[in-house]
Amino acid sequence: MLYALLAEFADPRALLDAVRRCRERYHDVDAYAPYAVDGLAEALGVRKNRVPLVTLIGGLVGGAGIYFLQWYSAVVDYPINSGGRPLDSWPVFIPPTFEITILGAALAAFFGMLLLNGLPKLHHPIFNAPEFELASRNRFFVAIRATDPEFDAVRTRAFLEGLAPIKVSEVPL
Amino acid sequence: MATDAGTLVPPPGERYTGAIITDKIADLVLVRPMHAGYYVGFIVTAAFTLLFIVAITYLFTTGVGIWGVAQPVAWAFALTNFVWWVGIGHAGTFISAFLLLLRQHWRTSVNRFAEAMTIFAVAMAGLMPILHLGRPWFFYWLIPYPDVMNVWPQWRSPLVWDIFAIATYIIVSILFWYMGLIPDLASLRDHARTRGKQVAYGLAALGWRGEARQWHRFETAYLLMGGLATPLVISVHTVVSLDFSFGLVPGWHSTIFPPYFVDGALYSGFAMALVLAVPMRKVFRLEDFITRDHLAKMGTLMLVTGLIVAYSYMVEAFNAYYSTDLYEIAMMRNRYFGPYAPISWSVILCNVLIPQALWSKRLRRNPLALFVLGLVVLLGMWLERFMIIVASLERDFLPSAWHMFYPTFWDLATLAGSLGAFAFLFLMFLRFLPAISMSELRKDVRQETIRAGTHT
Amino acid sequence: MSQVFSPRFALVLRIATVFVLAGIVAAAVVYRVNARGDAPQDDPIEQPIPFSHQHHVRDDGIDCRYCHTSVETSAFAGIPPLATCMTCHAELFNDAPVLAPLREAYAGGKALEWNRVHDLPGFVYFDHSIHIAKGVGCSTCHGAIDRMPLTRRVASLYMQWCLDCHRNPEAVLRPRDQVFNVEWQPPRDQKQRGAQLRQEYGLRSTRELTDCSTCHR
Amino acid sequence: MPPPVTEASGSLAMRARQRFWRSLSEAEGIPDATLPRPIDTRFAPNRRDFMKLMGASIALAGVSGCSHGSLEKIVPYRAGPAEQTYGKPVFYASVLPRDGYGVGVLVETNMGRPTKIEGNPSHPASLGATGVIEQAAVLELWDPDRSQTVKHGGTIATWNDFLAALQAQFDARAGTKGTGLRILTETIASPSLHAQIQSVLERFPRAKWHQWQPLNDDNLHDAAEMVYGRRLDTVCRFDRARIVVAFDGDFLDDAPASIRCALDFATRRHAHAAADARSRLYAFECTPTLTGAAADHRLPIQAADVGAAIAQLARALGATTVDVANVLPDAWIAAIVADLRANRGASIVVAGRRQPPHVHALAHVVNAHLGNVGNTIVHVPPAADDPTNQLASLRDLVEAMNGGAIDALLILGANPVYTAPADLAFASALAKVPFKVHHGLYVDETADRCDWHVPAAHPLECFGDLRAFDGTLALQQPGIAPLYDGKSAHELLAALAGDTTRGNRELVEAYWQRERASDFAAFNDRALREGIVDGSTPEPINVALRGDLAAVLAKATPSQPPRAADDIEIVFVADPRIGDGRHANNAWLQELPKPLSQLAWDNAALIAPALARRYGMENEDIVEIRVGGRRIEVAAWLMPGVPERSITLALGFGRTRAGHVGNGHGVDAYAIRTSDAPWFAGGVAITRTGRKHALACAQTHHAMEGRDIVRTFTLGEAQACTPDECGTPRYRNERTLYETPPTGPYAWAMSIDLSSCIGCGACTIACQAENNIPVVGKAEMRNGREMHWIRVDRYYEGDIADARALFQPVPCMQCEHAPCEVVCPVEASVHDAQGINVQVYNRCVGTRFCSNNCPYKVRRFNFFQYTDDVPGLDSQRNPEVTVRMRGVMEKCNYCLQRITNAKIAADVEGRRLRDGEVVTACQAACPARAIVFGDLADAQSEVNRRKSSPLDYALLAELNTRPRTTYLARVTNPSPALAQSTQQSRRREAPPAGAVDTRPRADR
Repeated sequence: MLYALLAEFADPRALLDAVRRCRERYHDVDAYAPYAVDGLAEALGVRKNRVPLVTLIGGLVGGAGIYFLQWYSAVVDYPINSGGRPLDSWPVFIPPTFEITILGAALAAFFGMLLLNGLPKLHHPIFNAPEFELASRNRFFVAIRATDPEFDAVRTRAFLEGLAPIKVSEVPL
Repeated sequence: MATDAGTLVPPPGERYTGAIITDKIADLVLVRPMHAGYYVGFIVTAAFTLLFIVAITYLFTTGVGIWGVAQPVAWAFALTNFVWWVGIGHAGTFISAFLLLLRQHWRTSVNRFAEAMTIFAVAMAGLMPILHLGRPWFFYWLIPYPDVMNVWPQWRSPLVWDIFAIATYIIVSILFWYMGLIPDLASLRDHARTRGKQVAYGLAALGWRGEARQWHRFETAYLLMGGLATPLVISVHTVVSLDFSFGLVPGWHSTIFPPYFVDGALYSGFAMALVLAVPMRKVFRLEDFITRDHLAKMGTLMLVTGLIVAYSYMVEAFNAYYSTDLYEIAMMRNRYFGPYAPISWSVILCNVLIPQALWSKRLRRNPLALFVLGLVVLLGMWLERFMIIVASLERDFLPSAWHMFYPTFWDLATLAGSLGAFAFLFLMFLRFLPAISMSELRKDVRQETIRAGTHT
Repeated sequence: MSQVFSPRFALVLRIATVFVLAGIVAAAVVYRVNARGDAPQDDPIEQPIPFSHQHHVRDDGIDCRYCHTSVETSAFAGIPPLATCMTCHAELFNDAPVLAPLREAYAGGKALEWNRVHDLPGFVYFDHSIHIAKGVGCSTCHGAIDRMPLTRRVASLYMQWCLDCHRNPEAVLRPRDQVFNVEWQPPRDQKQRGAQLRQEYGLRSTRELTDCSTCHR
Repeated sequence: MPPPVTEASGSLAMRARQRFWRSLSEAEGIPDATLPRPIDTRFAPNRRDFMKLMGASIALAGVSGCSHGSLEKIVPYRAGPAEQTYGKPVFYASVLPRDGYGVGVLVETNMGRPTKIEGNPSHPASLGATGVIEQAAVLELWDPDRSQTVKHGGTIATWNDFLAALQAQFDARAGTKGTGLRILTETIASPSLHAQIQSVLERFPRAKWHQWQPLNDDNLHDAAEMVYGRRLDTVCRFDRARIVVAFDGDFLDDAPASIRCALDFATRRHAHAAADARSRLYAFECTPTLTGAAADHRLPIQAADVGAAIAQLARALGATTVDVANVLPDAWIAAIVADLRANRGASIVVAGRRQPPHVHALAHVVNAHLGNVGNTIVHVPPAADDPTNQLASLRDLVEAMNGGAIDALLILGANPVYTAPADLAFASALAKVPFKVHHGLYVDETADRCDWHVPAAHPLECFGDLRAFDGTLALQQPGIAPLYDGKSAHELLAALAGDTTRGNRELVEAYWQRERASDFAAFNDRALREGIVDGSTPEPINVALRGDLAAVLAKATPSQPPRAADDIEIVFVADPRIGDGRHANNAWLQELPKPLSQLAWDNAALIAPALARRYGMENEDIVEIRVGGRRIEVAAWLMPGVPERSITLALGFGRTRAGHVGNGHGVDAYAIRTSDAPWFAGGVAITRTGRKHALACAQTHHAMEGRDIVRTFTLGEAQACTPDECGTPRYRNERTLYETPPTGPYAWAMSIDLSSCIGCGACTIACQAENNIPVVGKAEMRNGREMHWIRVDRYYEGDIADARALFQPVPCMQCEHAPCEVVCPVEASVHDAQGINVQVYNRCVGTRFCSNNCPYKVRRFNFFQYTDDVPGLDSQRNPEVTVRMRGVMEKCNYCLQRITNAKIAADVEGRRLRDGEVVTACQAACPARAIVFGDLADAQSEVNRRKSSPLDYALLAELNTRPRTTYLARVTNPSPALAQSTQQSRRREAPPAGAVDTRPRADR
């Protein structure tokens, strides 16, 4: 049973061309690179990216939360006269609020990125691909998954061969 | 600073490719052709780490009285170390986050180890305020949680702000650092030859596949983290400076502290970065990656921050006299002519006079000189914190309370120990993690080759 | 390249992590809930003589103040001198083996050492007299002492337990004549009555009642 | 005032401030007091010091003592004691000895443990106040170093063994009528004890009774004999005196009556005292004392010149014709004579016990001449029984011992081996006595050399009776049964008289039953309740000057022998803390800084800066002092106000058998004190040894650096000034960003009157006793870690030659805008509704930020577990105050426990607290009534009255901390005639405003 067919390239430009070509016929296409190749996502037709939104929410929640906690504990829960200052000394609530805003945003950004990327995922079929370790070194890969309606082991392979890759290999499931 | 500066200098006859970079850096961790210097350093730092542990144990069993702190100087070494270590942390974040936003590509060679430096420095810093407590086992009372006493932290206290600032800082630094590591960990996983390493790095890599979408989200998140870390780093030392300017002790009660402290922090941070980089590139033969350009750039940054520090000193003195406040003036005289005058003048020497040598381009490109200057500035900055904290406390409002501070053996042991522990952690880092970001470097060399039009 | 981790391993790891995290959170919540003022009652504390408040209070109908003489005048309610016990036990059960320690101590032998049931830390200064004077009844803190064959603590004595009352005394204030009535139950309109009594007794403001200096010195 | 200290201002306070000179180092090149070389504060090396910290109390239930889990035991009484309620303190009226004379006290006992001493308002020597000695007595009671068993030849024995041995002695000498039996006691002012001595002497007619205590009244009694032909006591009524001239007379500190003297003196010194009632004090003294510090005019003169000085005055007044060289400036004489003549019958001329009889005689003559006798001076029969010349008495004894004429000697209380003049060589003489018995609180130097030692019962442990300085009688009753095998002097003497059956109580009561056969029960009950035997105050006696007085005087007055220009004299003084050394083992007294030198744990040779310069000496230099062929080595300490050719050395140190606390501190001055010159001797040679001895000094800087700290005004200035000039102007307190937080029904506040404060330190030690404040030991003091909640700062003013000391007690100011609170991260330092800045020990984590941010530096930190566990001492603790553990901050809280308990009592009764119902420990002890505490919310309260004075000012008001504790400026009353000259001398020292070089010399 196949997971996908994988074409290997030595050069990001070749990769980009290949991806564009694949996209013309297939939908379930993906690409793998040792670093973030500019324009690759666009070439794959990736539009929306939720990371910034998640980060914003994280920041707001953190900031609002800590400010409320400060106000509640100092004014409502246990009002105590400290140095004759007003109970609701909002200016002094700002530093923690700022810090926790940042913290919330950072946590959101980090874990948001992981979850949206489906990580951690220690086992993945793509790792079955021969020479895939090069994907984290210097090689670039295009994969057409078997789940694609247009997918056909023979024709798709021929199509990939047509893209002048270093080689095409099958990725077992 | 030219954006494309800091280009790699490949060995004659070959050209750096992603492959070479990956192998060269990954092998440092996977194959480990360890240099004798490394083992020497390992043993020495381990010894000092042990001293640190002993000092802390004795402190906890006996009390802060083992230090020289007393009335009126109730804060001394611990707080000095704290401010100093936090400061050192700042350079790392500055390089990795601030320069990232400014698209300073030369940062890619140095950001990884600079971030490690930040984390370990902030860890040391974070310890100090806990150590200096009279009852350290109750430190968590500074953290808000619904306890059975129904009592909360006192939000007006800068020490509470510290907890938040430092905690946030160390967490964000670790996340930022770890995020940058994930693709490299994947590389290590893929290049590891033994099962054990595969599993270890495999777990750490969280199953990174280098998928296009993953890279896409990764880059956004990384950039956002940079954007968050930059204001954070400013805020952290601002809060630290408020520990002092919030008080009314003459010599503390000053509005220039935040910018003054932040800049001083970067100053000492770049110094530490140089002190670490110079031997590291030698021992691990990374001269091609961390080039003299890189060193020169950090040297320049050090010079700039140093000049701002010098300016702050002048402003401080000017303000004291301009205020015509009796106590401020007395404090300033006491600082430069009182019992601690030698310290204050050494500060001027180390932080203002000697670093002027950096005006010379030749010196800026001379690793050894930079290393030495780095040490000088580190010393100077520590003394500066000591001067601000101790010399101000020693003589405040009522002469009847004036009393000198003298350090004890355990004061020094704690400082030396923290240095040892810091260095120890750093060596561990070099041994188990890639000291330079491979993925970013791959991208850089690629783009350079493109620019050079020599790609195939 | 080959898989580093088997699918099963990956799955197990995932589940394990979730469980650990959930466990930590659960533990914290459980702890906090148990730390509430009306925490589950402690077991009775071992005593040299199995003294029964139930018998003395409920069956014999002895007033609290008969033994705890200084409860109205002093911080310390007072532990009865052996002579007080002997007023009855010279005659009653004067050969009961359980009372041997009492007789021995009274005869001048080994002293009788009760174990403290309500043991506040040294930095907390509780004063019985003021609570009695302001209409806080015995059973409010000591519970249904008349139903305790062996004496036990019914309150956690946590600071927040004290604060619950100091923040809202209306909930427990009773008419002075009911203070020593261990059977007293708050009436349905306790809220208004409490407020009334608070006025009448001239209780300090909640602000003052929750000052640190009220209990700590 | 104060204008922000920044502006140069012509206001009074500014001028007042400018008078203060800069640090001694500036003025005269005296190094600031020890900038200590670091002492390694590691715990282990300090262990020995920590063993000394018995003054430090033990943690029964310290802050750590959250004893959940471990079971606490409650042990019921067998039958409850009648007079006490559980958990409530009981006060017993009793009397404590001070140089042998009685001071009435109230002993506070908690569950049977004496924990605190208060003064007895109805006792003439106390009037409710106490001195440091009385306050510290309770620590002495619990001192584990006290002798605990009878000892024979150093080994443990029993009382019966002793009685047997005694009997054996009698048998051996049956029929000798006590030939060779001698009894040595200290001053005895106790009828019952005296009666017992008499009965012993009746049983053994040939036995003899000797007296010796180093601080005795020989000179006074001899003078009385010289002038009036009989030995009698002279009582000075300072409350009636408008002019006081003291010739080396430290009546405020160095006399059995000093507490009462201070009280009386203060009535005419308060800042609010009416101008015409205000007294003026001239002091001529050979060593800096509290009296000198309180004086309006002080002139340092050598001890040897005091006689000439008073003679000069007497002559100028025409009171006598004794002719000796003049030593005082004519201007001074003129001014004093004018003042005295203008205040006939309302003045006092007083001399100190240091001065020889003829000086006192001249004082008597002058007082008589001025018609003071009967008004400000009252003569009463001697309070002491048989007030013989103790020095002579001791000399007889020693001669007899050396002559081998003595075969049995009983020493009651005295420690002659340590205190006897060196030339008498008491120890070697003692060795010749076959049977020697010592009776005392400690196994001291004398006990060491006696065959038998009998532990004495502490005054707080036994019955008895004592006469006060004025003869008023009071009964002594125990606060607790003897802790150890202690016996009262009564029991010992009874045994000697052959009565071994009756105990201390029976003996004393038996005596009074004889005396008051008619109404004993009523008498005893009343006397014990009141604390005095009313009607026992003796009638003043009218005595006439002897006819041949002039001749006697002429004979007695030595014609001033010519002295070499640079002849240096040494002056022996009683240590202001541990007296003649009997209190050397009392950690509270040892650690209490001496009022002027601010030294603790040591004595030092106090030398004038000028002299030091001449010999190139600095602080802590060990110098060798040789006088009359004897020598000692002692650390030097530079003191302004010491006459240039005089050295002051305190007695009582260098103990070898005092106990863990007292041993080895300081140097034994008795070693060079001889019977022919017991108080001062000329012909002293000093040389530097080149070695140093570390001294612990509580204050390392002496000058106010031109800062507005202690405000002083002359009477004239004070009358002229308005609040805005002298006090803290009101407008300064109105401005604020914040609405003032709601206050509760009470608003506590304190006012400290710097005019009446004499700087004695009673407040500090009373606070220590009340609040379980630990002792830290010498090493920690040098590190600047003393724990006193209220310290008495001492600054210097005026010309270095006669530097004037200014005292300022500094407790927590209880700021309304407390800087310490806003920086505490855990709400351990917060404000309560009654305006107290409370420190919640159990919440404190010890960041010490509060201390850094406290401009008054009144916060104290437990750097170690100072409250060390020393068995026995825990019993002294005040159960109403938390015992602090290591790592927490502590400080004054206006005796919160007293406020709270009083409030609860009032609330139970459903009433409001009355003014004066709550009295803080420092206020209660203060012999000068300088401290007043009360409720600002009560418009009628005394504290409000004081704060309405134009002289009321807040310390460092410009910081707008709004202290609840404020000060009344110090008002002096200089003689118009002399004021001018002194003003000049001060102006010379005025610093350029603001520009102050704060460098101590050591740092240059």
